[in-house]
Amino acid sequence: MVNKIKIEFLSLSVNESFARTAVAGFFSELDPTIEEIAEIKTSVSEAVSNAIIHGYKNQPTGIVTLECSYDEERKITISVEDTGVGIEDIEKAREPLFTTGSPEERAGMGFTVMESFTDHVEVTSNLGEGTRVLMIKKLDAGYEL
Amino acid sequence: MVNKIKIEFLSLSVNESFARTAVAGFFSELDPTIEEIAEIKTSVSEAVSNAIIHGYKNQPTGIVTLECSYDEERKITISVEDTGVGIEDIEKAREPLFTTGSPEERAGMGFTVMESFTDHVEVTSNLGEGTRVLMIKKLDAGYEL
Amino acid sequence: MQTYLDFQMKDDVLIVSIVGDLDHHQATQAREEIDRTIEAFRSKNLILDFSKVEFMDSSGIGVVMGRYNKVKEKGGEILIIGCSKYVKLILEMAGIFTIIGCYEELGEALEKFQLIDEQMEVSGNGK
Amino acid sequence: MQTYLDFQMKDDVLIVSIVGDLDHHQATQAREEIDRTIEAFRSKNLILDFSKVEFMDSSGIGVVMGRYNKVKEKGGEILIIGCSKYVKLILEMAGIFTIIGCYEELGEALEKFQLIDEQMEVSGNGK
Ligand SMILES: Nc1ncnc2c1ncn2[C@@H]1O[C@H](COP(=O)(O)OP(=O)(O)O)[C@@H](O)[C@H]1O
Ligand SMILES: Nc1ncnc2c1ncn2[C@@H]1O[C@H](COP(=O)(O)OP(=O)(O)O)[C@@H](O)[C@H]1O
Repeated sequence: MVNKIKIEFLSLSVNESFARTAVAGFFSELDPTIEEIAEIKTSVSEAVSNAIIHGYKNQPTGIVTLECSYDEERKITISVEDTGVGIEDIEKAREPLFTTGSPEERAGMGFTVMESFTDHVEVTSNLGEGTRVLMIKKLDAGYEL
Repeated sequence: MVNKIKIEFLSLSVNESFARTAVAGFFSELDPTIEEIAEIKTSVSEAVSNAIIHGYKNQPTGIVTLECSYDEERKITISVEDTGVGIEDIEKAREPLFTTGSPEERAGMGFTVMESFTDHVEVTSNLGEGTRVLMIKKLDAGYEL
Repeated sequence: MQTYLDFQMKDDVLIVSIVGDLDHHQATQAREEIDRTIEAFRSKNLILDFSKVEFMDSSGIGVVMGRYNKVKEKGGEILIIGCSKYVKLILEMAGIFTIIGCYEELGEALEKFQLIDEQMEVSGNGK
Repeated sequence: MQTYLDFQMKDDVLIVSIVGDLDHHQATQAREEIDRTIEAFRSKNLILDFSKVEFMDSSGIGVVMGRYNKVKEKGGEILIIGCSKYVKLILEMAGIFTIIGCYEELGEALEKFQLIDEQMEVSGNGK
């Protein structure tokens, strides 16, 4: 683990864009491609929105914990954690188009997006205790090699 | 306190720019002026550099804790904390041009910059325990009033 | 960072340009504002312009689908223009393009609407 | 985000343009690179161009002061150009402008160097 950060913020939807900006700022040292930055920002946005919308049911008093790291091999990890309601059936939750949110608003595609934009998505959750989504992605070697 | 965040990161100098970016991202919701953004970023940069250079003596294993908040009156607070060596004489440390760093590198102007770019700077420190710098700044009302 | 909507009427088509970030936070506001404007202008047809979207996550899918349902209810049509590679990718994941047409330029979308109108007149639905 | 230096020789003046952010992290590298280049080009006079600096904190003061000492040691002169309002403010706090001249444009600084050279020749120091 070459570098790591931990960010805690209130479960306010306005902090979704803060989370994206902060994470992009942290990984910018690795000089990622524009594509990689877009994939990282989108994945963070999905996981953070889920914590706020589903985990804390839009209550603004929850704390979302975001941890990021990268190592010498340009392997990055992003963990998004809430201590909200938790997920009953993780497998089902990860299916494309599955949502417990309002179908007018949520498309049930959050996990699908995270899965396509990162190399690995790990979800751990306990009902009434909260949820943690861990994403791992290997960045392209870049020109500095 | 309308919104708040807490960021913890390793005392690596590369995280100075991350800290600035993250803080600017957090306060961007308040739509600060370009001047205010510059003042905030510079102040954060000074305090974070100090924690890394002086607090942790450039050892990369320390943890810097950055806390930010804003309220309905657009009063923002920024706290930068380390658990490093601490400051012996705070009053002296705050004097312009005073530095214990290498005079080739440090100008002793960090606290002076923080004081001119924010409304209030509070320093608490104990030798061997660490240092906390709290900055308070009231942002201009903005057009949304 | 500031996200806002730009509205424009061309014939009977309401063109909505989304400027900025379209995430969960912004989507709520965008949905309401678009629906209010559809009502106000009594517009049947809708074009969603994504060319000024700087960031979008899956919340954008809901914005598109909700507007699709709304416009279809009133017998109108909806088209999308100006998708970046990423916007396209995310909308594609949800199968949006199997039900909604997607064009590069505003001109193409407007032509398409004209074609639809002409067809309806020919088939006698235009009255 | 990437910070780098741009070097240029004009007559006997080394012009260093700092591009990007000048904080503690970047200053260490900038200091070394500038000093190495001064040695390599055996340049007496130095112009520091801040017009492409996007961010600077008090670490920038050390970069300027250190280069001032280095160049003075060798009997040379140093000038600063292209300061934004914020760069100027920070350098001013440290009293930099009481010892180092500051100009808007490269041309003005080069003219100033020519003047200095001429004065030295007149006073017989130019030999
Ligand atoms: N942090 C979380 N806490 C509780 N439930 C969650 C969380 N994240 C996801 N879920 C559940 O998984 C479902 C699918 O999530 P996702 O694929 O992101 O789609 P969407 O957010 O559009 O519903 C959600 O509707 C919700 O039921
Ligand atoms: N976080 C800290 N931990 C320990 N000492 C500090 C810290 N911050 C500041 N100091 C002390 O205060 C002095 C003045 O700080 P400052 O005005 O920022 O100038 P500079 O960083 O250029 O030395 C430093 O040289 C150092 O001795």
